[in-house]
Amino acid sequence: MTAFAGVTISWPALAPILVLTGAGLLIMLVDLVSRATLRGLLYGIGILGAVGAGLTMLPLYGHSVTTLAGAFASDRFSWLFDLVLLGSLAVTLLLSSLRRAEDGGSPGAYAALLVFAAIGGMVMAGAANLMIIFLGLEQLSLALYVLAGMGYPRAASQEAALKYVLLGSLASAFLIFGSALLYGSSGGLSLDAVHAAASVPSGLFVTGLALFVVGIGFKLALAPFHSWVPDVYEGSPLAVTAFMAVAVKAASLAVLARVTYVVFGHDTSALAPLWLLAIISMLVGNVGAIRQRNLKRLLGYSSIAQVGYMVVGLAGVGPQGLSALAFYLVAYALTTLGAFAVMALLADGGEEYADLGAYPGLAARRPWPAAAMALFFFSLAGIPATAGFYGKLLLLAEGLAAGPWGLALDVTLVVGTVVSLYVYGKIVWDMYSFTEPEAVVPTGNALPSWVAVAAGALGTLVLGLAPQLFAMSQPFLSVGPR
Amino acid sequence: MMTDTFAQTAPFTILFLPLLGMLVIAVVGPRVHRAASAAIANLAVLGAFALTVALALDVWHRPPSDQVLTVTYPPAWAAHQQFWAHIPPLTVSFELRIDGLSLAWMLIVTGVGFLIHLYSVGYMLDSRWYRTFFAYMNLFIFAMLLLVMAGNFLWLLVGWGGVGLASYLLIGFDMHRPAAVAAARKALIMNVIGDVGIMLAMFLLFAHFGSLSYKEIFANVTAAGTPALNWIGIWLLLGAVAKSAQLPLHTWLPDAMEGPTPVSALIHAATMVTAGVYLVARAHPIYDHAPAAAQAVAVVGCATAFFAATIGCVQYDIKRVLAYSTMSQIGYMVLAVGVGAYAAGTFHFITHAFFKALLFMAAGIIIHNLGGEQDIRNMGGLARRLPFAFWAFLVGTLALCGVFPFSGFFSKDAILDQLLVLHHPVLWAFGTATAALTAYYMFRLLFMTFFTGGFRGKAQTHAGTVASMSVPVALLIGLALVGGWIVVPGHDGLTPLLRAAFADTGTMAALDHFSGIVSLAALGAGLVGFVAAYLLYERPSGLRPTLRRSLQPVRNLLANAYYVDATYHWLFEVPVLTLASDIARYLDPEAVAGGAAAVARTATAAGDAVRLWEAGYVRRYGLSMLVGVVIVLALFLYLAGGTAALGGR
Amino acid sequence: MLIDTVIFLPLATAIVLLAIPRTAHNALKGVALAGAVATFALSLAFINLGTSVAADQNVPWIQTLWTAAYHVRVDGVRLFFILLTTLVAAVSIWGAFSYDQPERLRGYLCLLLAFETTLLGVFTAADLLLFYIYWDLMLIPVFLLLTGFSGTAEARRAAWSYLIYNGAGGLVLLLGIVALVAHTHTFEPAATLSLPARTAWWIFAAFALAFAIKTPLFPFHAWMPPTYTFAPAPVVALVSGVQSKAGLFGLLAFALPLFPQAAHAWAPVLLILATAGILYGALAAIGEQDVKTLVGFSSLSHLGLVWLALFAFDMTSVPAGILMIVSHGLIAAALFLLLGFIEERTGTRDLARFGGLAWQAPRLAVFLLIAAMAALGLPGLSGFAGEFLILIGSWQTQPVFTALALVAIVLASVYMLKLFQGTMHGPQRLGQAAPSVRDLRPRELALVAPLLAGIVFLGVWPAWLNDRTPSQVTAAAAVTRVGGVPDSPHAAHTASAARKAAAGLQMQTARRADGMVAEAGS
Amino acid sequence: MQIPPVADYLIVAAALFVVGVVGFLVRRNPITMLMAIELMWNAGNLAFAAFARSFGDMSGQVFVFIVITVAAAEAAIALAIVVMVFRRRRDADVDDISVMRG
Repeated sequence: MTAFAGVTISWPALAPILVLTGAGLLIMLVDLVSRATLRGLLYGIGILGAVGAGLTMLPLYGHSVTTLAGAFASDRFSWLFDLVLLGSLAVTLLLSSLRRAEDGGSPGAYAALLVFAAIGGMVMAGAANLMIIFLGLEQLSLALYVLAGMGYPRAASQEAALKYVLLGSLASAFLIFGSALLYGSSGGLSLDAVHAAASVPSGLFVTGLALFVVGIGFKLALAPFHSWVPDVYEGSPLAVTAFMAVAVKAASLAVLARVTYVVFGHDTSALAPLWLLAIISMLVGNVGAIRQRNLKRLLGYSSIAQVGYMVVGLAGVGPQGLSALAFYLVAYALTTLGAFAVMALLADGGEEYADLGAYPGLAARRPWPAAAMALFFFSLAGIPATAGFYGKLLLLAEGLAAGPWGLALDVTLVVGTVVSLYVYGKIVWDMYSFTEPEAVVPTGNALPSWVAVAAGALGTLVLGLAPQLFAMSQPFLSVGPR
Repeated sequence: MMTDTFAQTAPFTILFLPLLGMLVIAVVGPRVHRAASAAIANLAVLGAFALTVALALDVWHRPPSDQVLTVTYPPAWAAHQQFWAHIPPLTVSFELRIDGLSLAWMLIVTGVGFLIHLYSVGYMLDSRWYRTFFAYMNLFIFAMLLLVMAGNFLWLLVGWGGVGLASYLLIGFDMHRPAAVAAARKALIMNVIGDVGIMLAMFLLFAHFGSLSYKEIFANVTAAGTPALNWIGIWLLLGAVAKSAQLPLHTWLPDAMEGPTPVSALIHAATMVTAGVYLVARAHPIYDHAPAAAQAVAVVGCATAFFAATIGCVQYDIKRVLAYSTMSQIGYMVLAVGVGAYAAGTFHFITHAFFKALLFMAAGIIIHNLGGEQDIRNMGGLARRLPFAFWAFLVGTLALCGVFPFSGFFSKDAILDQLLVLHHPVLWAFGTATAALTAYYMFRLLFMTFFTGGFRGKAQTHAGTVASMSVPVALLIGLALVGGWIVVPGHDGLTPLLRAAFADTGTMAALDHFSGIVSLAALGAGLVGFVAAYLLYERPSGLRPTLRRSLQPVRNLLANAYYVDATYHWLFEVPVLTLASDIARYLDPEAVAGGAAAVARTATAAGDAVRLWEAGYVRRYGLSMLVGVVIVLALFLYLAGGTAALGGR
Repeated sequence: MLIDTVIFLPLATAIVLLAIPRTAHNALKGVALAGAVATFALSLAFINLGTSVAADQNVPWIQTLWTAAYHVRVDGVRLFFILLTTLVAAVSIWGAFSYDQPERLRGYLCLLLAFETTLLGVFTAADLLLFYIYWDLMLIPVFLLLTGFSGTAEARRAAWSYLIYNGAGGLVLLLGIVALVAHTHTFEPAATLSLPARTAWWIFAAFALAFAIKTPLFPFHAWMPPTYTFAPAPVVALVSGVQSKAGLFGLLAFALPLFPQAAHAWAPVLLILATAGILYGALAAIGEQDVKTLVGFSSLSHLGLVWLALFAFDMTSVPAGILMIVSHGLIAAALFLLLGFIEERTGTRDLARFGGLAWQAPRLAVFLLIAAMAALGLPGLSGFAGEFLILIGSWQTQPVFTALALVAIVLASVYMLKLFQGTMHGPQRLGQAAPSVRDLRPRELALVAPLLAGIVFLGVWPAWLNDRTPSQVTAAAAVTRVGGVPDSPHAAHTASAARKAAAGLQMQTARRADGMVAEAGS
Repeated sequence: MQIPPVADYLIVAAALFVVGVVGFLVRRNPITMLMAIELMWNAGNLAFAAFARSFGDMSGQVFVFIVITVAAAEAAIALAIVVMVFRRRRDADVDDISVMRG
């Protein structure tokens, strides 16, 4: 706790970001001095950085610290999301280690960008101030714009980058204008100021809020701001897609949760449009996934629906809403990363194994990857004994406590899940049905992928069978009355 | 006391001997010579018969007060544990009731049953399923014994269903003949209708008496009001009607003649089809207090007796004629028990068992020798070819027609007499008229089979009758002759035996009351029938063809059995089957499953819509975003109190 | 503990199988059968403990915003569901030996064993969360068996209707459970007197819908015909013989005791659906030409009878419902296995192409006869015992519906004879298709025999089962029962019996704090 | 001199913003679209500056500076991507860049 130019700085709260920044800089440095031979080292540094940052976060557990003149906080709204970000960063780097030279882009830039993107996400998660939110969001986005194009030998990757940057900037414009109006209506940038203004909502405030929600909704890929997701997910390199699917959502959800709880203490009636967006997302996401033939696109659509589910946790702003959301986020991260890891395992850094036409009969040829994939899909579908099931249970409970909107959200959640039974069941159905043994049997067996797959599967099962392990963090995550 | 332990154990031995026989045949049958299984079956029934005789003597030597035994199995459980059902308040134990009534039936079932078993040994020799046949026969004896020995309505129903099964199996014994299969199905389905009737009666009994046991129900039968008892009686009657082939559920019996002849003799003449009579007699305390139901019973019996006889007059299949005559005779019995002349009904059941079994066996000999020929138009002049069969058939006919001093005379006379004693002149008139018809169709049958010129058929008579077939026939000739003499004017040997069973009924008049008018009327009616048959069939004259022409419509009506079958076909069969196949073919696949499929199609279509919108055009994505912005903005403002708020601050 | 052993022994066996090479068929078969039979043998130990709680294990599990426990129990309600499961599973696994894709035999047996564990879990669960977990897990093995192990395209299509329908039902159930837990904050079926009547009404509706889909109850049976028709015989034997009872178990063990008033409010609707299903199933069966579909519709009719029994709320009909459940489990399993044998031999299920099989396969004919007669309701076999005891009870409270159900009994004789005679009797129509149909092999004989033995045993001595079914069951009826037949001794009997049951319940409640029973007794 | 009230600045900002939106939707050249987006961002800046001025509060103006900085980075990256796409395919019409769809 030192003071700098009259502003008190709590180093422990900033430590994770600093550690990670150090790792990023180190990567760039090593990349300067060494040539491609040391590719593995670069990713290793990143992973170590993530782990180190994670370690520095442990002491922060249970505390809530605000620093930088209240602009940045490390508290219940950031802690778990940061962990998810770090975890997804580590897994992404693991999977990226299979990248080959011909995949384009220098490994150093690639790894460093991933690290900085994660930092951006952590900044978002901790931001208690409109300006910091914007700052973190842009750092995350700018890095991802580039990463999306990092597979540029493939036209799809370039196209993904272009679409992402155009639409992302458009969304940012809404965020900026919305922030401006909120600032105008509340006379300050801190969320507390905005909260004060929320008590007597003026037209200015409401308009600003709407535009702000649009900006965040784009990053969350809530329908109808989701259209970029399928294309960008399909085009980007596999590992980057995995990172997008988890990290971006984690960071944006952190912002959304903080705004919901801090700005709108217990009365979320003003946020009703957000619930409507969630409902549309659950439907569009699941229905859109029905006819997909590309697994990356399919997971894109499914992520749209999954975010819709997670928003249900906020609908009631109940004391347990945050922990419900957090639990489902963790479950979602584990299963999604796991699914991408299985794809990476089969693809083995080469031709991406995203075409669903390649999956029929997989169980007979590669039983264990198929079983793992089935497990992840069952978890996404919310079949019991997986993390996804208990998460859904918590979310449904939150919804039921949230009045008519909550009930509507719950019913939609159930309907969407029924549709998703088909979506995910179809792949399992394919993998386990009789087919002529294909000529090419995916032989990928890389250790990093296996590690990621195993971690995902283990986490999914453990959280599914022993959710109380997670629930131990509930006292910290439960939000008392403001 | 030895006798009591005997009375306790004997019933179960009697009951389970035939079951044991069936099981033994089923298990070891395939491994031993076919004759062995026949022997097992016969011995089982013979043993049951011997024990029954012993038991009967034991019971009838007791004081009347002690002539009704109720034995529960296992005796030890009678107190605390129920053998069948134990769901308070409903408890049903496995109890048997032995009294004059059940003993009478048991004696006939095992006695006549044994004779027919013996007869089958020779008759079925060239059947492929020889062992199976005897197993089924034993199964039937067991079920029938259970039916008449049961001590409560539930076990009665179990036996009731068991005989239904046995009859089903034996009617369809020639399983490759579609006709036999269809006949079997018909018989079982109609019997199930009867079972449902009895079940309904039991529901009501349980509702009003909280029990299904004869003892408890009959003890305080008056506890339930007359209307309730009437309903119970009606539902029981439904069961009786189905089983005893009375109107209107009679159509299965003629078809049942598809079964082998011994089966027709045992099940569809002597024993099973009389179960309805037994049921009414057994439930007499109910009918005694249910006048309407009793009336219905009597009317049904009388109508069946008459109409069946009329149909019998124009049939050409020897076994069908006998079948209709069976229906008619059972009609007599039902009529008797309906008016309360239980002893008379029982008496007629006994004699009928003798002479009808005899007739069927004789017919069996003929069919056997004619290689399966059953149409009397292809017979004739068999008196010389098959003298034994002829004499047997003659005795049976005389007994059936109630000619003095054959057994039928006494029993039929007893019924008609009771009708007058109990003041039912109309029923009596019909009964007597039926006697005329009976004589007519029986002698018509006799003449066409054994006389009327020479043999008209092609089938050659092959190897004569084996001893195992002729011995029982000879025995039955004797029984058909003297069987009725237990009741002769001045001495009633039957009623005392039954008295105890019917102690609680008021209408148990002695059978030794004879009135000349009744007897003469009956004999006269018989004579008329005989003369008619003689003139029409033995004295070829112009009379017959003219009659044929003038009565053609009547003939058609009778030949088609009053079109009852056709009516049922169009009334029930066709609609149900059409509806069923429509459901299975269209409704279920289209409506139920189709509904689900429609939902699936809708979801898929929606999925396509989403894909169509997601066309890859950045600017379209932007547009959709913008639409979203407008919606969200509008909603936010609307919820915040509309545009008014815009001016605020 | 014994109960855990029984639940997880099949799963353990499945895991052991994974260690055996797929080509060692005899080893696979031996181990699988040994495991299944051992499970059955162990489960027999529960019988002696009669109507008292045979086994009860309660391990705290989740204690945060709500409490859930790993709470498994064997009591009178559950006992016979468990025995039925272990018996039918053992028989089905033995029946699966003749599976025609040897290279997949291992997975096939593993999934069957895993399925058994999920079933046992459902029937032992005394905690709603545990119950739901097993309830939904049942989907997976069946879905995979239909998808990957039945070979035919129809079966793979049937997998969809099975998964979507039952999955949807499961989620509705989940919603209901969550709504309940939101009030009670525990997954232990606790007293819900505080529950607003309207909420209870909705929650019961959710429960009932899920259970109606699983049973299935008309008109929620769209998944049933394809599944029963195209799944391999052993799978159908388990699905129709055992899994279809899960819904009825849910009613008996959870829905009825938890929401008696709501159950009463819903009774009219459910009674109408049940009766409609009884008749509809019977008619559809009469019109059906495919033997397996025919039997499927017949179970739709017979299980409708159980719904009638439960919602007649009669002291006699409700316990008789359990008898009917067990009886139908045995009959359906026997019928489907036998039809499976016939299909193996003749390669067809079409009644129009059968005929006269009894000439070549008399033993098969006799076995099929017994099973068909039991389904037909022949007095002396278990089918009759169940039907009769149900109807004699339901007549006392619901005479109209009972009378309609009686019509279905007549119809049953029609379709069961159509099935039996169509296959076994009449002229031999198969001709060249199956020149010589061989009779039952010893294995097939031995594996169907126990089922038939059970059918006969329960037919002549149903009291043996009823004496072991608990007073909770009767009490569940007693508390929810209103009216009855006034001014008749029966009503008196009923009332006293109800009092007795309730009294017994209070004692049990005192013996072990069990909210469910407390609710039932109060 | 007399400073116009905030409302006037807001109206101008909103107008700029709308112009930007329309520009994004009607133009097919990515570079033009980026310019439209810049317009929208700067609309935000204008609003911020106006409010900051009216509140006499610095934080709003800081936000403006940050936005400008980020905008620069944004433009750099976006242009790089456009160039990359342009290099592969001689034209840059976003409507033709729609390989991925569905």
